[in-house]
Amino acid sequence: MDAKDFDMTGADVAWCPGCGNFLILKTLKETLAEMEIKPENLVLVSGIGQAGKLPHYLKCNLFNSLHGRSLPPAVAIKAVNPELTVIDVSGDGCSYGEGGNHFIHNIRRNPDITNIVHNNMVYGLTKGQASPTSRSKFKTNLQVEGVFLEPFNPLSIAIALRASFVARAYCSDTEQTKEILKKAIEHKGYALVDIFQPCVTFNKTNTYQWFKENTYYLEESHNPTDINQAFKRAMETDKLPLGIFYMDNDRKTFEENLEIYYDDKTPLYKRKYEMDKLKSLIESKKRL
Amino acid sequence: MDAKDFDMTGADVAWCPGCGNFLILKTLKETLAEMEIKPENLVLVSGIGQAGKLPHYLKCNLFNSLHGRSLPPAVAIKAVNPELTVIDVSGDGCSYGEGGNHFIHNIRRNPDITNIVHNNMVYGLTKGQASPTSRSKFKTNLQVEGVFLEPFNPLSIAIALRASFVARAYCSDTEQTKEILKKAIEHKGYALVDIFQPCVTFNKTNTYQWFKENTYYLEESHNPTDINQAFKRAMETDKLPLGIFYMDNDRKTFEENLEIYYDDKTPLYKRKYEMDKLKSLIESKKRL
Amino acid sequence: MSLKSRDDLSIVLCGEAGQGIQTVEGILVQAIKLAGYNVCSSKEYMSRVRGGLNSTEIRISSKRITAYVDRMDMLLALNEGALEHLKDRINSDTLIIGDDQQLKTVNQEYNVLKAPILQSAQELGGIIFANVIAAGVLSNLLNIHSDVFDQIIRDMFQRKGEEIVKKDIKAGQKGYQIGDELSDSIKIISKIDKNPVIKDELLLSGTDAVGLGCIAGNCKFMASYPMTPSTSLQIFMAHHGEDFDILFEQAEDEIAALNMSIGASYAGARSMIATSGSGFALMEEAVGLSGMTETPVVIYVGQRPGPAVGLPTRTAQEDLNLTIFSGPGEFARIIFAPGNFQEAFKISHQAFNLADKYQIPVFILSDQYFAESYYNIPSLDLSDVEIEDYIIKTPENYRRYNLTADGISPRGIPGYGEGVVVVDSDEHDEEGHITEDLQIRTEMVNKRYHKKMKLIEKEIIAPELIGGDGYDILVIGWGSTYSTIKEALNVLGSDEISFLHFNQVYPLYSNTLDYLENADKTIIFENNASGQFAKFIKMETGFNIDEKILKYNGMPFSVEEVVKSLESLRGL
Amino acid sequence: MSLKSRDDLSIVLCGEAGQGIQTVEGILVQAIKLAGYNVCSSKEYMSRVRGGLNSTEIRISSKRITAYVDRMDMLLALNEGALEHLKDRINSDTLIIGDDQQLKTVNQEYNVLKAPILQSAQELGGIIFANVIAAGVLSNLLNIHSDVFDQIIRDMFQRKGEEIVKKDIKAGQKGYQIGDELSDSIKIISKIDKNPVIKDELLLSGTDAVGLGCIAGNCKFMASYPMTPSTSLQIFMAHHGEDFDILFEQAEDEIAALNMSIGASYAGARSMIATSGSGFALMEEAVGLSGMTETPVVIYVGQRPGPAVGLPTRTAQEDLNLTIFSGPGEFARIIFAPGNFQEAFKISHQAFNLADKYQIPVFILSDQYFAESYYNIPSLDLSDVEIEDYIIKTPENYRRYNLTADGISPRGIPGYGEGVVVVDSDEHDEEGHITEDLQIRTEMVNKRYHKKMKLIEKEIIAPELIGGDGYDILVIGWGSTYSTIKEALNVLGSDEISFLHFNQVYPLYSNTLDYLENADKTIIFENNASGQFAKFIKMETGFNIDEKILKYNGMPFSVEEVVKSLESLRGL
Ligand SMILES: Cc1ncc(C[n+]2csc(CCOP(=O)(O)OP(=O)(O)O)c2C)c(N)n1
Ligand SMILES: Cc1ncc(C[n+]2csc(CCOP(=O)(O)OP(=O)(O)O)c2C)c(N)n1
Ligand code: SF4
Ligand code: SF4
Ligand SMILES: [Mg+2]
Ligand SMILES: [Mg+2]
Repeated sequence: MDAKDFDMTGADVAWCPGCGNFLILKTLKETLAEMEIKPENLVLVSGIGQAGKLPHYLKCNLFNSLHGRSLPPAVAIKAVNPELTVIDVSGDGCSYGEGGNHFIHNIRRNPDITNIVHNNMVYGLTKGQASPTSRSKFKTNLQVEGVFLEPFNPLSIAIALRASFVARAYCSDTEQTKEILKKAIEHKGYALVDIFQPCVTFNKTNTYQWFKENTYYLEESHNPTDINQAFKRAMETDKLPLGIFYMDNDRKTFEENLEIYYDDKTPLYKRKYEMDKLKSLIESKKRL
Repeated sequence: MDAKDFDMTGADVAWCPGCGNFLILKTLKETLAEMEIKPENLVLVSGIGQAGKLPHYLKCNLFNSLHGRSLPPAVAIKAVNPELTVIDVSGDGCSYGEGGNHFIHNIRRNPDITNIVHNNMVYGLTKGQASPTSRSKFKTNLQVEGVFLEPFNPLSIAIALRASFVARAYCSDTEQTKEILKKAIEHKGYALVDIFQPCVTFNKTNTYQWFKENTYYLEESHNPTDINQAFKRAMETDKLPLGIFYMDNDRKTFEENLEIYYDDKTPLYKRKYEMDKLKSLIESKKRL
Repeated sequence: MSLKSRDDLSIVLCGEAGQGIQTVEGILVQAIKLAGYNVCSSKEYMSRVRGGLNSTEIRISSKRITAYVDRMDMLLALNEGALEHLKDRINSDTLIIGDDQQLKTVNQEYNVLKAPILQSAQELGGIIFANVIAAGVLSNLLNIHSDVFDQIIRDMFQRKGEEIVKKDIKAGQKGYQIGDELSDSIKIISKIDKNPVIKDELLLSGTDAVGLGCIAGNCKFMASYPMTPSTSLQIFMAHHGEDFDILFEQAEDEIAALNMSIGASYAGARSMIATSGSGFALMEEAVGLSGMTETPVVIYVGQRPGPAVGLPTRTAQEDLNLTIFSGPGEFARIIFAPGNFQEAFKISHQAFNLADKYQIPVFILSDQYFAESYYNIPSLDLSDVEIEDYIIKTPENYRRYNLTADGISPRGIPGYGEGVVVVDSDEHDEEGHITEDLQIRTEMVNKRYHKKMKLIEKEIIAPELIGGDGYDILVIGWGSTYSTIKEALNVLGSDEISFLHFNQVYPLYSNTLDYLENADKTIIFENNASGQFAKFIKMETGFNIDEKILKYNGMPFSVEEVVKSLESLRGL
Repeated sequence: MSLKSRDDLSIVLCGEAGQGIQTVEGILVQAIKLAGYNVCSSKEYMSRVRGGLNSTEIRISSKRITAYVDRMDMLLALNEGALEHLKDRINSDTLIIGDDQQLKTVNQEYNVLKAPILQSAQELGGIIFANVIAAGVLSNLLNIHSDVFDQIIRDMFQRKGEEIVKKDIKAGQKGYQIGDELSDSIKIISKIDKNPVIKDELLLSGTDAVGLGCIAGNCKFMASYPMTPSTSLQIFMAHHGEDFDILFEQAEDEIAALNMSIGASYAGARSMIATSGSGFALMEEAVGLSGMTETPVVIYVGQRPGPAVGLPTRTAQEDLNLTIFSGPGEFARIIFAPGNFQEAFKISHQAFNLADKYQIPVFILSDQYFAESYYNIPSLDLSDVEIEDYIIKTPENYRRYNLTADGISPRGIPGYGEGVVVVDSDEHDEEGHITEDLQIRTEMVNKRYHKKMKLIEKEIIAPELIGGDGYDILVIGWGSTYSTIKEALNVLGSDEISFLHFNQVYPLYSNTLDYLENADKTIIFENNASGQFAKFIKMETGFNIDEKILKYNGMPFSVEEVVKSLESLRGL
């Protein structure tokens, strides 16, 4: 397959020229093509925001949900039809702010989906308010005195929740990002990929330059199965490490844990109950 | 002061005999009395659940909010009137389930409040469904095959969020619990106290006996300012440590960060704007 | 001493939470039905796990009656507070049974029969046996054969082990023995006719009726968050998940629940949620998502008194407005409010077909009273149960929101066919992609709202007219008041009065106005403070219902209340 | 070449997001006002940060007119798509100004004037200067003195540094120069009268008017979550936080926002939130909390087209139902929908007093069109601005929900007085503690709903009747349609037609029916698909409004549309 197989002819891309989202779109298309994932078998689920528009620019099945609510449908879609590749793509505000409760609880479920978060440390679509990942002192039209809340650290939280795959990428490093995305999609279980993405319009602090200067890759020697090490690295703030922080290949997925799939792998959406069973259930109701 | 000063005459306590909540109520009253906190200056904010009923059995100002929504009002009350002692008391389902998003984001705010969570690993009031902290294989009327979600670990998450005070107690150890509560209430900033509380009716697994056998106290030597250590200890699952895991006394509180209190400590609720200022603001609107 | 001789009896059990009144109820309703009598029960209880005061009413009768009455022919008091709790319903005809200890301070004029129930329980090894003893006493007084009784005990406690079964059988026998002693002094049930057919009838709760309907509708996915009185339906579905391939998942909150169910539906599984007022309020944004993306979903709302947490374990009909007007924006929907179990089954099954047919949210309004009542019914009609299949295999250039003449775009699902299925919560074009074309916007609103409503209006369930059509007075009701109003009309036995019951409340049946204008006087009964359905009828027809009888203390209407209101209306 | 001579002009700027049309608008509305003309502007734009097609309409006139018209006397096209985007509004009277490049493929019949705006910008150092050049061109054509213009540029760009100011002044001059060249070929503004008083009038947006009112109402706390078109009010309040002691906090989600604001109000700070449809839907549970705990809060809903995400940056009047019926349960509320800025100021200020007086949620319905329009008004009336204080110092045995005759329990706050203040989302007794006493339940519902509504109904803002009371045709409107309908009536200049505008939509003014019945024909204009207010009027009065003109494509009504509808109605 070729990245072009995912092209949407005629799509009117609404992003600003130079936005990091273009890089993520391109890298994602390439990743999917190289992994030979067919558009018809792929479902992208997104929320609302600039990042959430991504799936509109890529040929695939798409569930563009509400702001902050992409994970619940994503998890349900995968559970109903485990044969689909399900990827959740959304912004930092969407995924960690409005959607925070789904973020923490779906990590606990460990569905076999990939959760890509475009982390531009700002609310892009609504024109520049702080997002949960905005850094200290970041001034906006609503944070007039600058942000003073402790930035949300998606990696440390995911690790604290024993997420089965936790990674961070930087969109400009397209090759490394592609590698991380591949591993994430391949990973059996929930995979978080937080991708640093410069917003050239509303975030004049965390620019391409800034990300370049303030990030580096975890060493080869980093052992992603050591949760305490992973946490330590995720808590670094001086410079922000990139790469795969943590991985646990032994956890059962949500779908595997579902009784409906214990003996029968037929996707749920194909099933119908047997009338005889219903009849005997009703029959049994002669007693409580 | 005496614990009796908090007695509510005529309160019809709705808890089951033997419930761990009684111990928490008693310990909390004693703590407050020993700390000389006056009922009129104390606001308990609770959600809905068995734990959420606690403030009805203790004389104080009380905001009994919605299920899962106790933190937002608690934080706002403290911000509007920092002279009040504000304590949030609720159940594990309320605080970590329905209220999960407020839990994570209010830790980031670091308001000077105490967050007490009665952790009975079950939904008590609605008669026995799994809570986020329910442990693997726990069977209920809704988790027919037993729980398989990774239990929510409030401590590790709070630490991952750099909560400024993170502790766990066990209600039967009333003296230790009292000590922890005192430190939490004294602590300037957000303080989480997760209290193990047996539910004698709906949780036949995590009983008094079980908690006794499966908990122990962190050693004196534990350094609560070392975040990596704190995380490591919080992730222990074999036996569950009790005590103060983490503490950071240097973080500014939400109220301290608020511009309204930079120069003037008058609680917000006492303030009125000056008409002249309004007039000149209106005057300025001759231009955009 | 004897009970007023009549062909139906109302027996009330009262005690605290944790005393096992529900067990007594469970044993008795089964025993009564197996003995060949009609039975119905309903309960009121506090939102607490132990203590407080709860009561359950069980009616046994020759006729098929299924409503709540104020009248108590017999009161079994399991604790001291019982008499105080029910004092408004006790009169000199009420036979009060209970332990000496419990009835110590009883009113002189009361009609009391002492029975050592709690005392015997203590003797048998613990207070926990009181419930089975009490059941035994009543069972005996109702002339139910002890074999029947023992069998029920055996079935109920079987999974707790042989030891427990034995003890409970013994407790039952003790109850029968006490009953024997008492029956010397009272004679009951004489005029209540047995009908052997009843033995083989179904014994359901409102929850069971809905749950069976959902299964019949091929529900495959349910995400929900516990909330009384909808939790019982969640439990029902979770328990039948294995046999019927239903994925039940407890969501982290209500918002997740509905968004998950909508996602599951997008992927092709018929989906539902169950919740109650405050929980439903949290779902309203997602109701809009269902409307906008045209993704079918069934929403069960078990009503209880609000606002906010309100009275969690009480009954109300307060969420009609909330469902009719739920969700931002304007789109088609259907709202049912079944009044009896047969209807509940049928409606619940149809709800899934209609949701799929019109690609909309379909609501089922229930309430605590309806969900937690039991009664026997002859059977459930399976003849028209059919899983109507509206899902297509997508062609290569599939467009999810293809603008068709009737407003329905054939619905595909991902992974089934050659096409891709694009749905969007923003305004979108026919393909499903976000658009700001204002012409398309108008067409999409017309599709989602006007066109679909037009189709839906063609198949509204007509309200049921009970009584002749030569009425002077027309009584209007919806949802759970059905049985009560119906019985009240029976009591009154007047040709002048008929009853118009709505099983479907939205959209309003087109000929409703004809029914209303036919009457000299109209009267509506609603369990809310503002007369929500009356107002809705006025909104749709301009018709002003003359009398609104509104009850909003958390209790259902009783037959007597309805009778009284109607009598006074007739007297006007 | 000349523009049709008239006493008002409509100038439309069109280009892509990011081209600075808002800057042009900002400069021009100020320049026009300072020059002594009446000005008003409104805009429509896409939900994107760059690209797409947005347009702003600026009207300049002798009379005080404040509405949107379809007519475009002049169109400044800043990109190629502009003409296609606005093609329905272009006619032979429209003077189109733009660069050669942009107008390459223009229709032959169009009335085009080429001006090297973008080209000059490139020459001046970059496309970013195009907006100021364009403003200069128009300013010159409108005969605005360049001193006035320069001063505005200086003020606007000052905080960006002297370098930028200089460049922009230069760009402005370039614009003036181009304007000079153009003005040889066109003559405009001749018939528009100057009025020197206007120079000193206020220039507000709808958002400003509401925001100033909220400050005047002593708002002290606002928690909100960004959502168009309510974000602008959040920004307004956040920016004035320092001067007016207002704590603005961006909440993690809408649920937190309203729950925080209710908490703040409990503690004694007047509180509000601002949101839009989908965001408001998430708050409905908390609306019930305000109702149940009787905690005042002001809720601003900036309406936009739904359902779900819908059209984020467009206008609608779709959330009326959602607010009237929001929240589970039944309790009192007030809903305003101001139609002009003076009213908006007054209502917003009063909203806080009324919320406190009745201890209820008070809603202000606005919409994108209203919030983002600008016009000049003479002043704001501060004479009746008063912070009515309803908070008491609590006595020792204070009972928060003391049952009083009128239903209002004096409200205390924690830490002020000797008592404790207990509020509860469960049903509660007078002290505020959880209860299951069903008698108290009824009394509490009566208090929260019936009694309060009775008081509130006594002070409903009467609808404003515009035109005489001898009308045959009565036009009905609410909220943001005010100016448009009013101007349309002016255009028609007919004694037969009057206009009834509602600034308060709930509860409905008691004598509404009288107004309606006085007319031979009634017609309502609403920006929604179902006629929500018409339906609500019918619900309350039974009256059926004859004609509903509904527009729901995301654009406001234009004066012409209203005129046309009324003309055709008159012609019937
Ligand atoms: C319930 C709800 N609240 C608020 C909004 C408005 N809104 C849309 S996108 C957005 C924030 C987007 O930020 P982020 O998720 O970081 O995405 P980005 O645009 O930065 O990619 C907000 C607040 C909404 N659409 N729905
Ligand atoms: C919005 C909403 N959803 C659900 C409920 C029902 N509900 C009340 S308490 C509760 C769970 C209580 O569990 P927990 O918080 O652990 O408290 P516990 O009773 O165990 O102390 C639930 C689900 C509710 N009141 N409101
Ligand atoms: S606003 Fe920021 S995130 Fe959005 S498209 Fe522009 S650069 Fe990208
Ligand atoms: S149900 Fe459990 S938590 Fe609730 S009162 Fe009883 S023992 Fe305590
Ligand atoms: Mg972002
Ligand atoms: Mg619990």
